[in-house]
Amino acid sequence: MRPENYQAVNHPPSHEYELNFGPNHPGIEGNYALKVKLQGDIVIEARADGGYLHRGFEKLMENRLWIQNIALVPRICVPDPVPMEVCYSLAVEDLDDIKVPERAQWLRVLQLELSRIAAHLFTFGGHAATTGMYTPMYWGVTDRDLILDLFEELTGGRVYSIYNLPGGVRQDMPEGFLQRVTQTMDYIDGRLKDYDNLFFTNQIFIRRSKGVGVINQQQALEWGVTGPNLRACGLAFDVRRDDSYLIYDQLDFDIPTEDAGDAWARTLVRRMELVESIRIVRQVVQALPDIKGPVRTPIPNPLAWRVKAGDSYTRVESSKGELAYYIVSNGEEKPYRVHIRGPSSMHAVQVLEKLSVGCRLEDVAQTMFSLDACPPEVDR
Amino acid sequence: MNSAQSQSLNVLLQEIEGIQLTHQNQRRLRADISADALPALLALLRGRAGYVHLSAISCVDWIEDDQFELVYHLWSYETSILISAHIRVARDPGIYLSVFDIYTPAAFFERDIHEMFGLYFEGSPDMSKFILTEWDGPPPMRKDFDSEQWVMDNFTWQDYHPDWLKQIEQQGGGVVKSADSSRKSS
Amino acid sequence: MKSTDLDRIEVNPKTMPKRTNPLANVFDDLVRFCRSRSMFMLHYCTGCGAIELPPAMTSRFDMERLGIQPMVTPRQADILLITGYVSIKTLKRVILTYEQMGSPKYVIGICSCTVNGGMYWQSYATAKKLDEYMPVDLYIAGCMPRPEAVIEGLQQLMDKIKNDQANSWKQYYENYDYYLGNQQKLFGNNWQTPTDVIGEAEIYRLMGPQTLGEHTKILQQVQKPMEPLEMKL
Amino acid sequence: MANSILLTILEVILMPLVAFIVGLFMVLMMRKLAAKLQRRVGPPLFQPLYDIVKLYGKQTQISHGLIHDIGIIMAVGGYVAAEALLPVPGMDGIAAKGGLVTLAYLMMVPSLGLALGVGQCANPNGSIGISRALTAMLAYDIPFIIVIFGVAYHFGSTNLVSIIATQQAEGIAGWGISEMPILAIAGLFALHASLGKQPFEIYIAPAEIATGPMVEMGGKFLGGLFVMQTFQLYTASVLYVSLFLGGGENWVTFLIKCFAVLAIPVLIAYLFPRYRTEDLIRLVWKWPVMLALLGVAFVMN
Repeated sequence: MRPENYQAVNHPPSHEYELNFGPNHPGIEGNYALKVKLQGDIVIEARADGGYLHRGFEKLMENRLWIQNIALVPRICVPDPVPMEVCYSLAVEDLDDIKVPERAQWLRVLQLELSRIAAHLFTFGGHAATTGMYTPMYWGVTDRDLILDLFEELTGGRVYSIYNLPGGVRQDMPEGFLQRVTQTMDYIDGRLKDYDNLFFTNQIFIRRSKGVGVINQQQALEWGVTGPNLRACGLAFDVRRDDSYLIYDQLDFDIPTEDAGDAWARTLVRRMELVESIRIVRQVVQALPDIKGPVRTPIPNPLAWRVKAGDSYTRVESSKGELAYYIVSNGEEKPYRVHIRGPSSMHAVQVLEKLSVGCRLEDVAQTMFSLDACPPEVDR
Repeated sequence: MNSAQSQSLNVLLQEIEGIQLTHQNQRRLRADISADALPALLALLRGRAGYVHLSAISCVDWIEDDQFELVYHLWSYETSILISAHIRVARDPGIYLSVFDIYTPAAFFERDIHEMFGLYFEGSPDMSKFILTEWDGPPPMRKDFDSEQWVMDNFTWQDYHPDWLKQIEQQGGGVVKSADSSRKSS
Repeated sequence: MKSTDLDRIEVNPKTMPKRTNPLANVFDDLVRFCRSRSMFMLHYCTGCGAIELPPAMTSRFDMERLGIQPMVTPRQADILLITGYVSIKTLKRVILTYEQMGSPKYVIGICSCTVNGGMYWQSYATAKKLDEYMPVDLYIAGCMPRPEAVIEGLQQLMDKIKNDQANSWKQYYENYDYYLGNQQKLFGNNWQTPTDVIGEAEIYRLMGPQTLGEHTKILQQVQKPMEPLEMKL
Repeated sequence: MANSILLTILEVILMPLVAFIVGLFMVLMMRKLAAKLQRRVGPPLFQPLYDIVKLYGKQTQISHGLIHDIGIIMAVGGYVAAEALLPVPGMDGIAAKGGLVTLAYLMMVPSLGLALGVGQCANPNGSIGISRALTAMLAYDIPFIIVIFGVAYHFGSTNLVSIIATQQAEGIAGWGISEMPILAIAGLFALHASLGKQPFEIYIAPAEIATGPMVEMGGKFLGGLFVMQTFQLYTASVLYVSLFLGGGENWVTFLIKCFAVLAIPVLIAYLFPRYRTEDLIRLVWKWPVMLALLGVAFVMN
């Protein structure tokens, strides 16, 4: 947790003071707060304070129709909304035994992976900005915009697409879309070299981020760390492969891992996942023209749709980690209970509190951004 | 998973008394047990079956049965089967045991359930509020809390009625006002 | 906060001293022009809309070419961007932030949720109408508005500032009783902020007929005078 | 005699004004270069001026006390005084009477003034920021003083006017940079560190301490800091040009040199993150100090 070049100094306790990170602070992702107690430059106690983004989603969803909730779910995680829609749709399909046409599954994977690329570009831009390097942020957000353009063409929405419904996707893709996906992927592939030169091989950045917020594999399993943060500790686990959904078992992709478990490793894992996601997108682009058929299984009249009673726990891999929905239906027009297990709910509260202790004041923001915590998921 | 693993898991789980197992699909296993047996089940799963990952704890308010249902979703990186352990706790005193000593992530979920449902977990390290620190109403996720009524009591709505809309309304058109009954939450 | 004897304050607005400088209007125009061309914004990421601000700020749409820059603390900022629904917990912080900004200050409500609650109208956790709690200069509706819309909205605000129409910050002083009343209704009667709004209104001659009223009386009763900061060595 | 005194007074008034205008364009250049690196358009031509006028035109000024006000005046005043000691083409001001040592002292005044002003704000972020700023000043002042000593030793004078005259007499070969290349490199390091740009931007650090010293500054206080920044850029680059690049023969070459010198740290700044505090001190006390001492050794033999 401490940088290698740190030497402990024993300050008298009168040097303790408190500092608030957030809720409105550039070193905090979104609207979230971290209260830290410092001794000199070293954090000795950290306490997360959430709820600034609380909307009561779980309550709202109990009060709305199954189909109305589709418009609600992407709002739960703003930087990476697509897995939310897909996960909800998968859960409802699981409850109501709806079979999804194959073409719809491929389209979902296409959208999921594009969303992952967008989210990762956003994340390491943010991580760079916490260390004072703003150029990767400007580049990353701009390159992410190209993917949002693809979303807009495919779904009509830039960020919230509301494209996945229980039963499939809303509409087929427009003419020539795959060609433009390939173009964008080629462009981002080419830009990765620039990012490497500017950011991932930047000696000062490596010095800043190595040894910050170290989680070892034992702790990661103990604390319930998931997603890229878990893979940065050396455990190759990915819901896409090990608890496979959609058509991920037909795709060829690797699960990149790193062993160090620090902020640097976490960012590097995201960088490598970007390449894997581009690979998946290319495979989907190649396969999609051969898969014919409808993109949606018709569902009953959505305004009077009663989903079969039962419960379902559905997981997908979002860009932040393991995302899960627990949905209980009692055969009514509205869900009886929806529980959302946001991937960040572990990272942003317990893990962040633990990692911050012993961390330098300079590295608190970096720790949070390297964990890729997404506060709206925590608060729901 | 292979069938041998599944078999050994089934054998292992039979050690718990009164357990009911349902295979929902290849990777989902539902276990219904009594509330008293849950800590033993979790200790068994963590100690001997490699279930190191507590994915989530969900709470469902069955107000008609006057019970809370707690669902512990456990995942093993080795067998790749997700076990959901369902228990029922009486709604009235609303107290249950914390499993924090078995699974660290339980602390967050228990804290969350405590503030949303008012179910207290004995032995959990931190039962203070996290999200609703400035909320003094009842636990909002309980079924008997009517969110919409609370909103109607506390807020007013923007009255947007521009001239062009008035003109349209004079000609017989306009915004179709939905009946209040359809707004009401069930 | 210095304790003010509220009853002694004249309710009628004092007239500004007569301006004798013949160039005063020219200076005013110049300052207004500069205000419109240099806007430091504090974007409080209260909700979803915050995600469309980075694209609007960064290379593709580049707000800086219009003189709009993000700033970090309320003291430095001119515009408060409320980007989306405000939960009640956030609303308290938003009001604190707003009161700490230096006038003239402008508030932009982005997303439908700031107008009327948006799709969270049923939610027990979010405040519905932002302009009940603070004066809003401009709303940018949409869920969420695109970066082009955000920039278009900011340009409209620039025009308003140039034409001396964006004076909502004066309303907060002049109608403080109304805003305070709504805040007290939501947060309880013990609500108070560290900023002495009435005192500021007095100093800057912005007392209106609605500045003082029943709600400020409640505030005066519950208000604890702020103690000077202890300087410890 | 009376004429020359009047002329000097006029120059002393004019030089800070010139510095302010040139400094505004330096700020603009800095922001434009950053924009180009970040693939965007950047601010319009008069943006720095708009910012300053707007900040002074704010109607409520939130002051935290007398020292807060005086601190900002010290910060700007230190640089205004320093401008009168920096000779520009056609105007020497009181440079011949002041000399390098006075200038070095005056350049420290702004940081101290800022420290006083921020101290009264009683904002922890500001206090941390200002302690970092003073730490950074402690770091870069050592190579800076060594460089100044070396240059003064080489030219046998602490008088900037005569240093410039000596350099200009011999053409490019006589410039400080060709006679003392090692010192010039060390000087560039110190210049970059004194500007407080990445990787030496430890005391602004928005993500860590919310812009540090600026955290409680609004209205005219922030305006004062913006004015200070224009002077800071101007002073640093003009001093470097005077010491190593032969000063200005005329205004065209002078401005070209100043802007070119400034472009180097600015271009570096936007490609790097910031150091940790102790890394900064370690770096600045190691390489620039070693280079400067080596340069001095070459100069002295």
